[in-house]
Parts: sequence; C-alpha cells; structure tokens
Amino acid sequence: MNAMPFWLDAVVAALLVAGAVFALVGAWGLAKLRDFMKRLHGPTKASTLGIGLSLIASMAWFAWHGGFTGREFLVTLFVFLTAPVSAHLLVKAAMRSEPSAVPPRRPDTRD
Amino acid sequence: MRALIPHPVSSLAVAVLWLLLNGLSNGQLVLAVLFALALPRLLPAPAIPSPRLASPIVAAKLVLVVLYDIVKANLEIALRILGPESRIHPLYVWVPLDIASPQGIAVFASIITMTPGTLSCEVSEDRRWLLVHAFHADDAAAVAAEVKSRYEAPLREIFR
Amino acid sequence: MSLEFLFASGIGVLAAGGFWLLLRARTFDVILGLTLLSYAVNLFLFAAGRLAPGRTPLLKDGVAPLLANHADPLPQALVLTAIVISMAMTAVMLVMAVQARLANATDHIDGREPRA
Amino acid sequence: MSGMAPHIAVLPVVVPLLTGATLVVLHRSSLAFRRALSLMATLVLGLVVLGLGLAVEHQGLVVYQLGNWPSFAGIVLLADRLAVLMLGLLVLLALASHLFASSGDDARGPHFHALFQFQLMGLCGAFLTHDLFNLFVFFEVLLAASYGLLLHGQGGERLRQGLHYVVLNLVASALFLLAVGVLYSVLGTLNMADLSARIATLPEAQRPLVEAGGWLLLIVFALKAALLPLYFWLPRTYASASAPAAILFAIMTKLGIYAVIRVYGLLFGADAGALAGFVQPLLFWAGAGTATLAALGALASPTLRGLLGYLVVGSAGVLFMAIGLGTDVALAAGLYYLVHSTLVAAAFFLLGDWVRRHRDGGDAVGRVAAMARPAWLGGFFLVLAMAAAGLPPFGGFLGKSLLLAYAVPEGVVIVLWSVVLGTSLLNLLALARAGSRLFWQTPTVATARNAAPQPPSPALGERVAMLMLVFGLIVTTVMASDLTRYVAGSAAQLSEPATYREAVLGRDPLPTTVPR
Amino acid sequence: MLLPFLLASPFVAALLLALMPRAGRAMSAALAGGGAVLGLAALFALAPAVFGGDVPRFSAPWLPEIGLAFSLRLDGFAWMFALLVLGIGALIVLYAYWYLADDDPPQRFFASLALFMGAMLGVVVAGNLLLLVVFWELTSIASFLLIGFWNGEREARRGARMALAITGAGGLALLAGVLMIGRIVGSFELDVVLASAAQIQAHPLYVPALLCVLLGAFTKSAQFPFHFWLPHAMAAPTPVSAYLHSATMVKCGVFLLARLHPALAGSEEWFLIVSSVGLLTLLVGAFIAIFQQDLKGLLAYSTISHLGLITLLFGMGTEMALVAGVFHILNHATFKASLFMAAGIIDHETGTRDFRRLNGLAKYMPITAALAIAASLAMAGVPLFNGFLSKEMFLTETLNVPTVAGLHLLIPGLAVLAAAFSVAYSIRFIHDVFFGGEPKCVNGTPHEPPRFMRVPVEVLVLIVLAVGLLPNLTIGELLAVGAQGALNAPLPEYKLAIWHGFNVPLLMSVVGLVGGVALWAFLHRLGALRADPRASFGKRAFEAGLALLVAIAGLNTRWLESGRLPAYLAWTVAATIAAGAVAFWADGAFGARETLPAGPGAWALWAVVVVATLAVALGFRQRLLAVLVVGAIGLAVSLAFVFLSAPDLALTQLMVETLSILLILLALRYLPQASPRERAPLRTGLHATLAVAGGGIVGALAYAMMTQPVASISEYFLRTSQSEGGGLNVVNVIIVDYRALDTLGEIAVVGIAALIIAALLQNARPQPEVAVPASPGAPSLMLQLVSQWLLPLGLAVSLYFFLRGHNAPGGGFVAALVFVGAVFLQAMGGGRALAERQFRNDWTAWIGVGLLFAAVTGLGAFAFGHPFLTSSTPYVELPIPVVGEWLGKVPFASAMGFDTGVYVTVAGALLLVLFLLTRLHRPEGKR
Amino acid sequence: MITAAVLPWVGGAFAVALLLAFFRLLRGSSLVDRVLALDTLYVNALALLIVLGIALGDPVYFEAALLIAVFGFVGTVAASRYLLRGSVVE
Ligand code: NA
Ligand code: NA
Repeated sequence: MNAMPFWLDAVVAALLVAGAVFALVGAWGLAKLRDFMKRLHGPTKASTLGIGLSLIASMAWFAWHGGFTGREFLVTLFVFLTAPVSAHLLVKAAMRSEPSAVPPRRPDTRD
Repeated sequence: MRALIPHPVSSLAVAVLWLLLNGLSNGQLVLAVLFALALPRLLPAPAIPSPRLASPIVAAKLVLVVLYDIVKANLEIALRILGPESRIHPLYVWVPLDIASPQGIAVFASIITMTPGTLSCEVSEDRRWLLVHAFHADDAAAVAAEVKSRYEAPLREIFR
Repeated sequence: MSLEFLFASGIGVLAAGGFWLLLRARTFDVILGLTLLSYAVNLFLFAAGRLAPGRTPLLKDGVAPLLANHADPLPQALVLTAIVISMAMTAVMLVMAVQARLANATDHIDGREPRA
Repeated sequence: MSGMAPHIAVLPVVVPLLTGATLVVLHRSSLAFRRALSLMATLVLGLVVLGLGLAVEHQGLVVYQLGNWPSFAGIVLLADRLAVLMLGLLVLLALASHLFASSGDDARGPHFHALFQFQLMGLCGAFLTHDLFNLFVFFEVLLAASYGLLLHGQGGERLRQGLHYVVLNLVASALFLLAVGVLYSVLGTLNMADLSARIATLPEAQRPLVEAGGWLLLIVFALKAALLPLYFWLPRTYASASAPAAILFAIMTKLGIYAVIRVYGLLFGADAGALAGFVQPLLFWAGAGTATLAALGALASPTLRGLLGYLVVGSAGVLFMAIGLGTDVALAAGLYYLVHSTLVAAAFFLLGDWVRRHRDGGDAVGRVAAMARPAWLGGFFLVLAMAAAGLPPFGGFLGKSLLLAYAVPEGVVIVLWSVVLGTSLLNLLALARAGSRLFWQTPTVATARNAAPQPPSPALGERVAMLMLVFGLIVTTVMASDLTRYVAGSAAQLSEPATYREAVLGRDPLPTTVPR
Repeated sequence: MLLPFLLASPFVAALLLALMPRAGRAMSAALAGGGAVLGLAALFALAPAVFGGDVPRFSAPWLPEIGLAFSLRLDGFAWMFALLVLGIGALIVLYAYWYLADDDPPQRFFASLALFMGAMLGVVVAGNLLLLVVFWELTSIASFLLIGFWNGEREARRGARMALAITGAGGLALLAGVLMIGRIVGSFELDVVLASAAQIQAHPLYVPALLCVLLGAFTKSAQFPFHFWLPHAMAAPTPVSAYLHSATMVKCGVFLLARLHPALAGSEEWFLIVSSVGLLTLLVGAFIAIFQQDLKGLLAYSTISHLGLITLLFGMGTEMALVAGVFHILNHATFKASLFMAAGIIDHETGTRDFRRLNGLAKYMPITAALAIAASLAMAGVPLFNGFLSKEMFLTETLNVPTVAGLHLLIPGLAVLAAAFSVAYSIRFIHDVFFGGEPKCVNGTPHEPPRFMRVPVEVLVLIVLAVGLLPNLTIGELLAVGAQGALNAPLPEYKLAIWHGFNVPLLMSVVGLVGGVALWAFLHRLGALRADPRASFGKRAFEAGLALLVAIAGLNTRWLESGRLPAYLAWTVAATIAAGAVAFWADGAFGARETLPAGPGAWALWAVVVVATLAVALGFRQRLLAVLVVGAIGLAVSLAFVFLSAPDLALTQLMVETLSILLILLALRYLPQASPRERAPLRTGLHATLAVAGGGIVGALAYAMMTQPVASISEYFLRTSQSEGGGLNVVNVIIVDYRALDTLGEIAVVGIAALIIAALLQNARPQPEVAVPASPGAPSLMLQLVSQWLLPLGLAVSLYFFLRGHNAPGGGFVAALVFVGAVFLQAMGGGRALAERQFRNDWTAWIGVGLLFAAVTGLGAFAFGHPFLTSSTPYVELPIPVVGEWLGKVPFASAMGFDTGVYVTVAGALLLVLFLLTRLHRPEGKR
Repeated sequence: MITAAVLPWVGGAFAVALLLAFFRLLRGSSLVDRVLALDTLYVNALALLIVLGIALGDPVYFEAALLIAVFGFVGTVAASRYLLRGSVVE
C-alpha cells in the first residue's frame, strides 16, 4: 500500500481535526449551556457538521486506499437529512413541556 | 415511461443508493436497475405525492450557499458556545411562509435548522407560518427577512 | 488494570444492577433488570472466547485463518442467538406487563399492591 | 417413508416445526381444520418416535449430524433409549392434551395449535440434542411456547402466575448462558460427548471453573424440574394453567430431570475423574427436602389443582433422590417412577379441570358450594388418587417398591425410605382430605340452591384423552416388568459415557487444539 | 385355576357393579352375594385338597425384577380365613339388602363391599408378601369407602379419613418391613419366607423389619395405642361394621401375625413387643368398653379387647397359643358379627343406639333379644358358648408364659382381670338394652325386623351354640387344618372339650365370671355407667397432631411459596451466588493467561456502563428516563463489541437495543410513569446484598474465564468457513450453516413470541384513564416527508445487508430489522392508519412462511442424501456463457435460502407486534 | 502520516464529546434534554466508528455506522414523539 501524498494526508487530517473540534464544541454546548433552547443548537449544527467532515475525510482516505464506495457520502446525506427532523421534533416536545421554551403567539392571531 | 417507472425520484434514489453502497460493477449495476424498478413498485404509493422539480441551476446554487452558510454558522455558534453564556440572546421568530409545496416547506425548515444560528421549531397547521428559534439575535424582523430572501426565494423557484 | 479486568468488572456491575432491578417488585423494573442482566450475560458469553481487540473481523487474504488473528467466532454466534431470543422475550414481558396492569389495576409483579 | 429412514432422528423436530409453521400460515382457516392438521401431525410424530425407538433398539445409539458437519463442529442429535422413552411419553401426553384442548379449550384464544406444535418441537429437540447450547435454544423454544399455552385464554390469575413463570425462566435462561460460557471458556467445545471427553482429561487447575459451570447449570435444570429451594413458583403456576397446558407442563418438569440425567450422567459420569457425580449428594438431600415440603404443601393446599402441583413437585423430589443415589438400579427405578408419575399428573390435571367445571369454576377444597358429583368423576378420582399416593396396585407403588428394594436401608438410604414412605402417607392424607371434601361433603341448603346445574358430560375427545392416560397407567402397571427392563436398559446405556463418546466423536478425527 | 377364580369372583362382582351405576338394590346385592357364593363354591371345591394336606398354588409373573409375582397359596389357615371372609361376607350381603335405606345408593355400597371382600381374600390367599401388601392396602381403600359411605355426615368422613390415615400408615410400614424381609431372604414368596426363620432372625435387619411389620399389623388390628380409629369407624353402616370387626380389616392384622408367625416369632423381641401390646390392648379395650353409651361403641371396644387377646396369644410364641389364637379368631368372628347385626336391627327398628334410651327391648323383639343375648354370653366367655372354649385355652396358655422371675403371676392375673371386664360389659349390654324399663324417645313401637334380615344372625348364633356345645364335631377339623397352616409345622396335642376337669384355668374362668358380675353391679349401683364417655385421648391426639401438621404445612406454604416473585428470585440469586462461589472455593480459578492493557477508550466505555447502570438501578425512578439511560448502556455495549472485533454483534445489539426501546415506549404508555419508592428497609438491604454479591460472582467468573488458557474448536470454523461454508463472515456462516439449527430455533422463538403477543392483545382494550393521554395535533410534516423518502431506501439498505451477510457483517436478521425500522418510521411519520393501509400484509402469515422457508430449505438436503440443514454449492456461475462471465461469480450458498426464512420470520414477527401495540388504543367501537 | 498522528486525538475528542453528552443524559434536567443527549451520544458514537475505520484501515465498521445513523434517528423520533404526544404512533 503506497502512502498518501502529503496534500491529501493534510486535507484528511484537517478535515478530521475540524470535525472533531466541531463535535466537541457541540457537545460542550450541550453539557454547558443552562437553557434547553440554547443547548439544542450545539448538537444539531456543530455535531452534525463534525460528523459530515469526518465522513468526508474517511471517504477521501479510503478513496486513496482503494476502498472507495461512496458509502460515507450516503451516511453524510442521511445525517444531514435527519438531523433537522430530530431537532424539529425535540423542539416541539420541549415547547409542550418546558416553560422556558414556550413560544410567542403567532402574529396573525388575536386572543 | 411513467408506466415503467411510476416513481422516478424514488427509483433514482434507490439505484444511486445501491451503487453507493456496493460500488460500481457490472453485477451490481444489474441489481441496482432491478431494485430501482422493483422496490418503489413493491411499496405503496406515498401519502404526499412527489413534487415536480424545476430549475436545477438554482438548486445547485442554493446547495452551495447552504454549505457555505453551514460552515459559517457553525463557526459563529462555536465561538458563542465557548464564550460566556450571558452574551447569548435567544429569540423566537414567526416567519410567514410564501412557499406552498410541502416538500419546499420541509426543505426550507431543514435549511433553517442547519444554518445561521436558527432552528425551525414548528410549521403551523395551515402551513402559513414557520416558527424559528434564533440562537443569538436582537431583531426578529431581520432574521425573518434574511431567511426568506436567502433560502425561501430560491426554493419557491425549485418547488413550483 | 487490564482490559480483562475492566471488562469483567463491567459485567459484574451490569449483573448486579440487573439482579437489583429484578428484585424490585414492579413489572417495569423487572423488565429493565432483565435487560441489564442480558447485557451482562451476552458480554459474559462473549468473554468466554477471550478478548481480541483490533483484529480483522472477517476472513481476509493475507491473514491466516487462525484464532490468533481473529476474535473467536463461536461465542459471537452464540451471543447473536441469545440477543435475539432475549429481545423476543422482552417483548413478551412488556405486553404481559401491560396486560397485567390492565387486568389487576397495578403494576406490582405479584398482581396486588403490598399493604402499607 | 423409507427415504426418510436415515433422517428419522431429526424428524421429531422437523414434523412439529413444519406443522406449526403451516398452522401459522393458515391461521385464518377453520378451527376444525387446524385441529385435524395438528392431530394428524401428532400422530405422525408418534409413528416417527416408534420408528426411532426401533432404530435405537437395533443400533443402540442413533447419531445424526446436522448440516453434514463433523460432530464437534456442527450440532449433533442423539437418540438413546432414554430419549425414546421421553419422546414416547411426550407423544402420549401430547395426544391427550390435543384431544382435551380440541374439545373447546383451543377456541378461547388464537394460535393454540401452532403454539402446541412449537412446544412439541422444543421438547423433542431438547430430548434429542447433544449440544449444550442447542439445548439452551430448544429450552427457549419450548419455554416460549409454554408461556403462550399457559397464558392461553388469559385471566388475571393466569397473567399473574404467567409473569412469575416467565421472569423466573428468563433468569434461568440467563444462568444457562453463564454456564455455557464458563464451560466453553475452559473446555472449548459445546458438543456433549466432546465436553465429556475433555472433562475426563481436565487438568486439575481448571477444575474449579468447570465445577462452578456445572453448578450453575444445575440451577437452571432445578428451576424447571422443581428442586428445593427453586420450586416455590411451581404449584401456583400449574394450578393456574388450563388442563391441556398443564398436561404438557407435567412433562416439562420431567424435562428438567431428564436434562440432569443426560448432562450430568455424560459430562460428570463415572469416568469424569474428581468431578464424577459431584452433584449427586446435593440432589439426594435437596430431593428429600423437596419431597417432604411438597407433601406438606399438598396437605395444606386449598385447591385441588394446587395439590396436583405439589404432587408434581413431590414426584420430582423422589426422582432426584433416585438420581442422587448414583446407582444404575436406582436410576432405573427412578425412570420407571418418572413414567408413571408423569402419566398420573397428566390424568389428574384433566380430572382437575372436570372437577372445576362441575364446581362452577372453582376447585377449592374448603367449605364452599359442593359440586354435582357423578359417580364416574369420583371413580376416576379414586383411581388417580391411589395411583398418585403410591397405593397398589398402580405403578406408583411398584416404582417406589423398586426404588426401595434396590437400595439397602443403611446410612442415608434410611432417609430415602423414610421420605418415600412418609410422603406417601402425607399424600394419601391430602388426597383423602381433598377427595372426601370435594366428593362427599353435601351442600348446605343455601349453597345447594345456588348450585350450578349439572354441566354437560365431558366431550368425546376429553373422555378419550382421559381413557388414554388411564390406559397408560394400567399398561405401566400390568407390563411393569417389560417397562422395568426397558428403563434398566436405559440406565445401563447411560452408565457408559464412553459409548456415547465413541458413537458421537468416533467417526470424525478431532481437530488438534493447542492451548494458547 | 380354581384358585385365581376364587380370588377373582368378588373382584369381578365389584367391577361389574362399578360399571352399572344404575343398578338397583336387588341387582347389586345379587351381584355382590353372587361373588361371595361363587367364591365359596370354589373354596369348597378346593377343600378336599387342602384338608388332604395339600397346598394349592398359583403363580404368574408380575415384576420379577424385584420378586413381585402374582402368587396365590391356599393352605389350611388361608382356607379357614377365606371361609370366614366369604361366608360372613355372604351373610352380610343378605343382611345389608334389608338394612339399607331407600336413599342409600345400593350400587356404590355393594361394589365397595365386594371390593372389600376381594381385597381381604387377596390378603388371605396371597402367596407373595409384596402381593399381600398390595391387597392389604386395598382393604384400607375399600374400608375408607365403606366407612365414609354416609358421606353427608361429618363423622363418617372423619372416621373414614382417620381409619385410612392409621391403617394407611401401617400399610406403608408393612411395605417397608416386607421389603426388608425380601432383602434378607432374597424372595417375597411366602413358602421361602416361612422356611427362613433362622436366616431372618439372625439378620441385622430383623428388628427393623419386625418393627415395621408389627406396626402394620397393630394399626390394622387396632392395637393400643393405635386402637382409637376403630370406634370412629362405627360411623359406617352397621353391616360394614359387622364385617369389618368379624372377618375383615381388623382381622387382617392378626391374620398377618399368624401368617408370619413361623418366620418372625420365637425371638425375645417378638415376645416382648407382641405380648405386651396385646395385653395392654386387651385390658384397655375391655375397660373402656364398659363405659360406652353407644351400642356399637361398646362392641367396638370389645373388639379391640378381643384382638388384644388374640395378639397376646400370638405374642406368646408357643404352638398351643397359636392354636388358641386361631380358634379365638373363628369364635370372635361369629359372635361379633351376630352382635353387630343385632345392634343394627335394634338401631334400625328403634332409631337409636344410645344405652340410656334403649331399655326393655326383650319385650318388643324377643327373638332378636334371645339371639343377641346368646352372642353376648359367648363374648363374655360363658360356658356352653364358643367364646368360652377359646378363652379357656387362652387362660391355660397364660399360665405357660415363660416370664421373668417374680412376675409369673402378672399375666394370668391381668388375664383374669380382663375376663372380668368382658363379663361386665357383656352384662351391661344385655341389661341396658333388653331389660330395665321402657325405651325412651323412640319413633313408634319397636318390633321384630323383617324375617330375612334376622336370618344371618340366626345362622351365626347357631354356629356359636353348636361350636360351644359340640366343638369337636363342628369345628375340630377346621381348626386343625387352619392352625396347622398357620403353624406351618405339625400340630401340638390338644383337646377341644367343654370340660377339662377342675384345674387352674377353670378357676380363673370362674373368678372372672364372678368378678365381672360384681364389677357390673358395683358400677351400676354407683351410676358410673350413665356418664357421657369422653372423646378418646387417641382421637384427640390424632386430630391435634393432624391439625398441627396442617398448620405447619400451611406455614411452610405461606412462608416459602408466598406468591411473591421477589422472594423466589432472591432464592434463585442466592443459589447462583452459591454455585458461582464454588469456583473460588479451591485455588485455581484464576489462570495465568496474559492480560491486555486497557486504553482510554476502554475506560470511557467502562465509565459509561458503570455510571449508567448505577443511575438506572439506584437513581432514576422516572421510567422514560431509565429507558433512555439503558439506551446509552446498549450503545456502549455495541461499541465494546466493535472494539473487540465483533461487528456482527455490534450491529445486532444496536438494532435490538433500538427496537426494544421502541417496544418499551409503546408499552410504557399503559404503565405508571414512575416506580414508587419501596418501604421495607430490611428486605431492601437483603436484596442489595444479594445483588452486589451476585454481580460480584458473575464478574469474578468472567475474569477467571479470561485468565484461563484456551483450547477451542473454533479454529475449525475459521479454517473451513470459506472453503466449505462459502462465506468470509465466519460468524454468519456459523449461524446459517454450522449451527443453523440454533438459528432455526431462535427464529421459532421470535415467531412464538409474536404469536403470544398477538393472542394477548387480541381483545385488549385499555380503559382511557389507564393510558397516558395522547395530545391531539397534526402529524409533523417534516417527519412524514422524511419517512416517506426513506422507505424505498430503507428497503434497499435492508437488501444490501441481506445479500452481504455471508461475507460481511449483516445477514437475514439485521436486514429484517432494517426493514422493520423503515416501516415503523413510516408509521410514526404518517400514523398507524396510513401505514396499515399501505401495508395490507398478514404479518402473522409472514412468520409461518419464513419458518417454512427455512425448514424446507433445510429439508432440501434430503434429496441429495444429506442431513437436515446441509448447505450446498458455495458459488454459482450463471449458466449463460457471456452474461455469466460479464457478471462475475455471484456468491450463492443455499444457506441464503435459510437466511431468507430468517428475514421473513423476523420481519413478520416484529411488524405484527409493533402494529398490534400501536393498535392497542383504538377508538371505541372500532376494531 | 499526519492523519495517523492526529487520529488518536480526533478519536479522543469524539470520546470526550460522547462523555459530555452522557453527562447531559444523566444531568437532565428535562426528558427532552435527555433525548437530545442520547441522540448526540449516538452521533458521536458514529463518528468514533469512522475514526476507528480509518485507524484500522478496514471499512468493515461502516455498516455499524450506517445503522447507528438510521436507528439513532428512529429512536430519537420515537422518544420525542412519546414526549410530544404521549404515544409513539397514532
Ligand atoms: Na338402657
Ligand atoms: Na453445510
């Protein structure tokens, strides 16, 4: 197995590191913030992006090492497709049960 | 054509998926075509009919915009998360919807969730309003205006 | 602390939690207890084949088909069977728990609330 | 049929499986059709078992290698005289259960016959398999089916007892897996003959783990077979089951005993070195305790079917004592008694159902509304009670006599004599008490007025079922000698673990395994 | 063949009656009587042989393995006893025909009576000791049925149970004794046993065997202290009492003593035990008899006393005493049977048996009175009646007893005392019933019974008198042959005569007679005979003992079989701890295998598992929360499998985890949302201890396992999986090929579980207040759309996993779960109604189809002569030349067919369950 | 080479993220929080598998990653529906 060229190696490493940092930050937000609606933003965005970046890194790595099938792309797509839905449902649940998450009234309704 | 492939989007998705999963080879190509034809047929008709897609160029542009926004928004959020919590000012925004296609609304809501510090929370039952939660914002109207112009407008062109 | 010790102590903790919940008198707790116990048992059965981190899971050209190069496949097959069976039984227990609650108006495992 | 001859050992598993699956596919067909199909299959199973019995008589041990893999690698089925005996007993009970259920019980919920066939599949598999983990799987099959049969028709009490039964058995299953794990970790195989061979040459350093594995396994079997202190669940559970389910339960207890005989006889048999027969003293004493407590329980039981549950437990206790003695002759006597006590229990459960019906749903022994009591009902009760209490001329008497005659009354055997005779007396008292209250007590004026009208006499199928079982009892009594010779042959077969190893492993050279 | 016919005749009568539930009184009596008469005919046909010194035998094998044979043997003693049983039996049948009331079920009575007769006859003619035990126990059963005949009465039921308990216990003791004798002698055949006295008495088991046999005999013959059941057996109809006291049941015991006399008697032990018990019984019975107020009660205690006398005689161990005993058996049978029948007539005609109400009946029923008085005088041992003769022989024998020095007058003295007692109660019987005033509170005027009811009494009293007057002529030969049989040796010299001259026994007789009259007069004057007798101590002791036993039993049941699952589970956990601890008892559980270092990843997973487990077990009572944390544990376990090179396990664990959570969420709605706090600190502490110890043992075992060296067969799988199993994923090949039977069983379990759930949920409909209320609202648009998009893709992924299984992680089970996930997502997105509309599948049928598919694939091997589940050709190339080459090799093991079965079964089962659970809460009125 | 050097750190970061999510799962405060935390746990586990795949140079764990993605989603949907509606499917 021949070694990856430096640039590809660097890109893969950078993608991995970036992905890890985003995921870490997202989880940090989840653990640290004090209010559910704030906490929700971290994982839904940062973690998803973190996964996406590492998946792309993996794709690139296996592309060079002869195992490219594009399957990681599939997972990426899937994660990006489903993360908003999960978040959406979680917010709806939170709005029902969390006092701090009660939304304002719709502008076009009166009483 | 419609008789052979009643659900073209679905079939295409199956074929692409199959090849992505198994890699490209003659045998897998045959299987991919086979499944692409068979699976959507085996399955019942979807409850919400497939939309007609238009303007692939607009769509491609939108994808790029969204990808850029995702990265940008994440950086922003990451900084705010790492900073003191007291400097985060969340906000609810009701965004009026102009787009009618259910798929379009869904994509709009998804994009909002993935991008700038916003989360889509609820689509009203009449599908005329979208409740958005902003991670950090001061002006509700500005948020609404930005998402409408940046995403809803192109989406209205795509899902006609 | 060896990997084996960590693994075994994890099994022990799961088993203890499982036993503890089993001894609670509520159907739901018992179901959770059985779940924990089956984790412990599955890991235990797996451990019977010893631990082999970082081996090639599938047969591969260039890797001799020896136990030295692979995790022991037999306990894995046994654990697979055991997992599936315990899932089926969990489902049965759940439905029985629901039915028992509907029939006896309590979720106490003995079908009646203990006297205070 | 001749094409099937080489496969006869697997057919007891395949026939009920195919039938059960077919019944599931056709679950919307008429009940009459499903009954007929299930009955046919059970009769075919009877023929298969007959054929297998002949094959065993002819060949000694019938070994069947599934998947054509070498014995140590694949799963092996093995039929010997003991397995055939149990299968024969099973078929008889199954027919009775089927006939009884087909008189109306099976209509009280869906899937009775499918579950019934799966139960047979599990039992047959458990009697035939020669692989420790496969035994676990068949245990699960038969237990799962038994959960269904126990809960069939539902009801609050049945659910309550069902929950207890299921939870205990799930815990037992977990312990089974632990035991398999421990044994595999040291011995590196699952085939019983192979395990036996490896235990025979086990290095001393590895003995403690294998012994612990053996004890763990014993808990599993003891829970099913009802051994002190693990039988407490049984009487109430059996009492809550419907008669057809209870009939099959009667053999499930014996399955636990069978498993003890099979596994401990082979793995820890005469040539197992320091581990030979290591559970036997415990079996003896726990069996004594079981029989004694069960006899007391029978005396105190407020319902007839509860009493029957205790009788089942009590017979298990006696059997464990027989096994615990560790001699061929005692085992043979135990096996004879096993056949008889299973038949009695099954017949008694049928009777219990009749009694319940005649008592407007209850079979409480206490002072409640008396029942309409046709003479035939009392007659059956009398005969079964005599058989169950070990009174002559029935097989219970012969079995106990065999057991006592084969054991010199010295040392611990005095305990055996005292327990066997003492529990017989207690059982006699309990049955006399129950019988005289159920059948003799006249109703008070108030309850007589409320008494239910005479229920219809039992359906033909139920009567045939009962007569079949009673006929079985008579056969075990009259042909006691033939049966005794057969079980003595079984015991002799079991006392030679080497024969099993030869038959199972002899044809495939074992792979060399180097400890690492 | 006459011998089996003799024995069979009463049994056949009983069987015929059992099969004729509607037989009338005449028919029933005729059958039972017919049985007796036929038996008598056979007996007389056999008489020449027996009286000629021959012993007719019959034998058929039964259970030769332990020496049980159906052996019959009719020696003189047996012949004599058979005559008693059948002769008195026939008279009893005749008597009972008149005696029974119209509402007494005759069929049941006569069937039981015939059975009783047969059982007793069996005891008498049995030629094998085990066979004797068989019939012995049958007499207990038959007497139980007869004593409890008037089952409406509590006393009858109690009396029957008491008799059964005492005599049943004795029967079991007898069995033990007989088994021991058999072990000593090596045979149960009576011929052998009777000839082995020396061998038996020299054996260490002799004393236990003797004690057991005597226990059997004493209980049956109502010897002190087991005598108390007999008076309570009086609850039986009088014909039964008459039979029971004269020829059957209680005579069983003394029969046995005589029967085994040649084998067991002669030893110190025998003498001490048997004679002292006999003596005590003789005295106690006679004394208590005097104070009875019930006619039958007096007779019953009299029987006890007379049996004591016979026992005492047998205990003496001399030949002449045996002859006397046999003679007294005959005499007692006749006078006691007639007395009971007379008592029955009195009861029948007056409606009472109380001495205080019965007076002066001689005036109203003179013939009966005459008969009864004659029989009473025989009972008292008055000369010219048969009782006198055997009593005289008894008194003679008491003088010959070899006793310890200084005590040689004790036994004769007590014998005279007992004789006086018996005279006293006989006088009381005569006086209180037939003389001294007018009967009180009796329905109507008493009169003589129907003519034929009296015939049996007349016959018996005739015998009493005839024997009493002309003993040699009437009974000499019978006694000789009977005694000879019992002795199993030449008879001693003796003379049957009324007058032996003035001698000590005569003096004793006279003293007894005079003393008896004086005693009665004294007691009568004192008024001591008017008091209510106290319930016997024996009965009270028995009932107290039984109650105590039942109480202990109930306590045991309540304590051990409490119906509380946690208690049962605690026992099970305790047993597990004990079993596992065995490994660490001795050294060596921990081996020397090298261990691996643990990295931070392992620590992280360990921490998650441990903390989460503690949280679930101790912290979180809110159930949804607990479920979520369990989900985290499941994930950690999956990751552990990943790191330990077991991807298939990781996949399966992960999906099963999620599916279980889905199921739990579906069910949780119908359960309380939080677990209540338990308030039993002691029990909780015990449980905590058990849990910690149990977990510790399991963990220690796991560690011990991993430190042992391995010698597994597994390498075989690694080496052959590709070449012979056709797959690179060894785990999957094991599952679908090497160990396919496991998998077949596993999917059967899954299918069965689904069927059970379907059956459970069939008619379930929870009340609205039980479930967590569902909040209304439109389905989420986004979810609906996403689920819709994912459905075909999910199916494709499912197929992907299915096809790759043999060579990569996956397989039928995982594939099926993916399919289920996709469909369930659809249901969550669009609602159950939509999903069900879309999938109009009969999921139940899927289960069956899948199982059939798997099984039939396995059966396919039969066609090639291979065993079940043999897989074939690992790879196929499509037969079309060009296309085949273009496509390349397609891996296709026939095991994939099997895997298809797995797929279909699992998918069907899970979807069935999921849809049923979602349908549990359907709107009212809809199905 | 760079990739190989950063991989342990990347894996460690995902592991820490996983533990942070686990902390939130235990800490709460509300049930929605915990569902979110579990979802995040799943996502980070997925990432760990990707990293492991690169480290081992074997794509065999891809299937596990795919299933975590799919079933993590299904589980989150079910749990949030339970919270939202009281019933998972209506
Ligand atoms: Na009087
Ligand atoms: Na094969």
